[in-house]
Amino acid sequence: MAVRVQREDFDPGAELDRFSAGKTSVGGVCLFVGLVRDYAGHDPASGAEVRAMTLEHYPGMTERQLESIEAEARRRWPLEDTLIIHRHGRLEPGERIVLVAASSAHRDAAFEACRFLIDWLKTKAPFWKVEHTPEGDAWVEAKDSDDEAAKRWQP
Amino acid sequence: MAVRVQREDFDPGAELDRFSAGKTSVGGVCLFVGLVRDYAGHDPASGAEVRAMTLEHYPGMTERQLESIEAEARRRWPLEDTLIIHRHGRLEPGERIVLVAASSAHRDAAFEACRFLIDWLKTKAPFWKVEHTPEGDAWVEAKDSDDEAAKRWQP
Amino acid sequence: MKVLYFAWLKAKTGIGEEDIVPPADARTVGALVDYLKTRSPGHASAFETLSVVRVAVNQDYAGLDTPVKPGDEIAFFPPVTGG
Amino acid sequence: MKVLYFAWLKAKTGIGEEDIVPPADARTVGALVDYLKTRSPGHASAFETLSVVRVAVNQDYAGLDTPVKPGDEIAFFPPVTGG
Repeated sequence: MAVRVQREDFDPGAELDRFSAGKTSVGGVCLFVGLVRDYAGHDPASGAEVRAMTLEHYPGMTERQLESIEAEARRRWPLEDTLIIHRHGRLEPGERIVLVAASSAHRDAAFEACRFLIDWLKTKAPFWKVEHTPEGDAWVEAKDSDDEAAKRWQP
Repeated sequence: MAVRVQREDFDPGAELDRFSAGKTSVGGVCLFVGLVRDYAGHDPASGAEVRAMTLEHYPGMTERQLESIEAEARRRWPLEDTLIIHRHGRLEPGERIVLVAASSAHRDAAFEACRFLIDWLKTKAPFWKVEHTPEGDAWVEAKDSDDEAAKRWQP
Repeated sequence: MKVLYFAWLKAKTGIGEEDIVPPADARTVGALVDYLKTRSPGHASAFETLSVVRVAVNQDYAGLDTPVKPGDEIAFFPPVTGG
Repeated sequence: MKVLYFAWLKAKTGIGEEDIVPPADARTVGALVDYLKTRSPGHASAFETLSVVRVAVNQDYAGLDTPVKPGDEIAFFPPVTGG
């Protein structure tokens, strides 16, 4: 159970190994890694070219929110372990932004919890992206689809 | 897009890196790793102690089935890449058995496809587990819950 | 009272963080916003459309009715876009 | 015709793979199974409960009605338990 908010990159393989190392009751680990795309919006054909983005966050509240999201996942599913890593600062296309992972005796719980972590993070964790495009900088707008995804998890 | 059936272990981190390397249109990668548990059945309290297991498979048909499962996932979701690795032979508790992964521009498709890959693999790929316990060897029986999980994906 | 601004609210106010002493009757987030809007044209512009402004009081999500008091940390920011 | 057995069907028949020449009228999987059961007590035991036996013809899943012919590869095995 851990939350890390950091500027530096992380190593998903090493994190995954740490999850399973020495734990013989874990049946499955589900892991999601989010990456920077090189276009704005949903559609590469219409979206502006993204040369880089900068992620701003609210130090203190961000960690609190991520810890609360993680705790909620562990209340809802029988998990062996959970992990959230989120970067801030300037990132270029192809770079890792976020990792969420959940391990459990059974794959159902691992998948559901992993999905829950990223869905809730996207609507609750105080991060904001500004995209650097040839036309200038633009703050990314929150997506209705993220709100919809998060709603599925309302108690 | 790749399928590997092998006796040797694999490196999830290296596989994950290969997924995203140089691909700036991937927004997310979902990966699931299945591991050997040290107890038989669903419940650690009632299940026999598993000291090891041996995975038998049907060389030729196994690869065919995995390729067909992978192709089906790529028909159903807009995926950037997919990967299935499944081991055979003798494995001890804590060892990796299987890896499935899917990458896409958006997390929805990556999660759904990854779940589909493991659900279909569990009911369609010709692998059989025999568990080595202090009471002797026992062939693992197919689980109704796996059939139920696979049914969700029937067209 | 510490007030923080993030993302485009920081750009519009031109301020990341300010220590203020609001009027004694500003006892809710809503009343505080009414006061903050008077501090500069940038503040007024930042709070022009409240439907796209989120607020946290002492690092927990809050609403316009949430009480505020001296010593609190109040943060204003747009809907989040991390992940 | 090549016949393969996996998992406990292999244990019960005592055979992993056998080349057989079934009777000319064994033109479906079902008819082939009827013949195979006569080959040994182990075969008879392996095919005792057909509801827990799966079959593939030339590495594709098949049923009792699926036609078989000389040169085919027929495999019998329990429901799969990989992953």
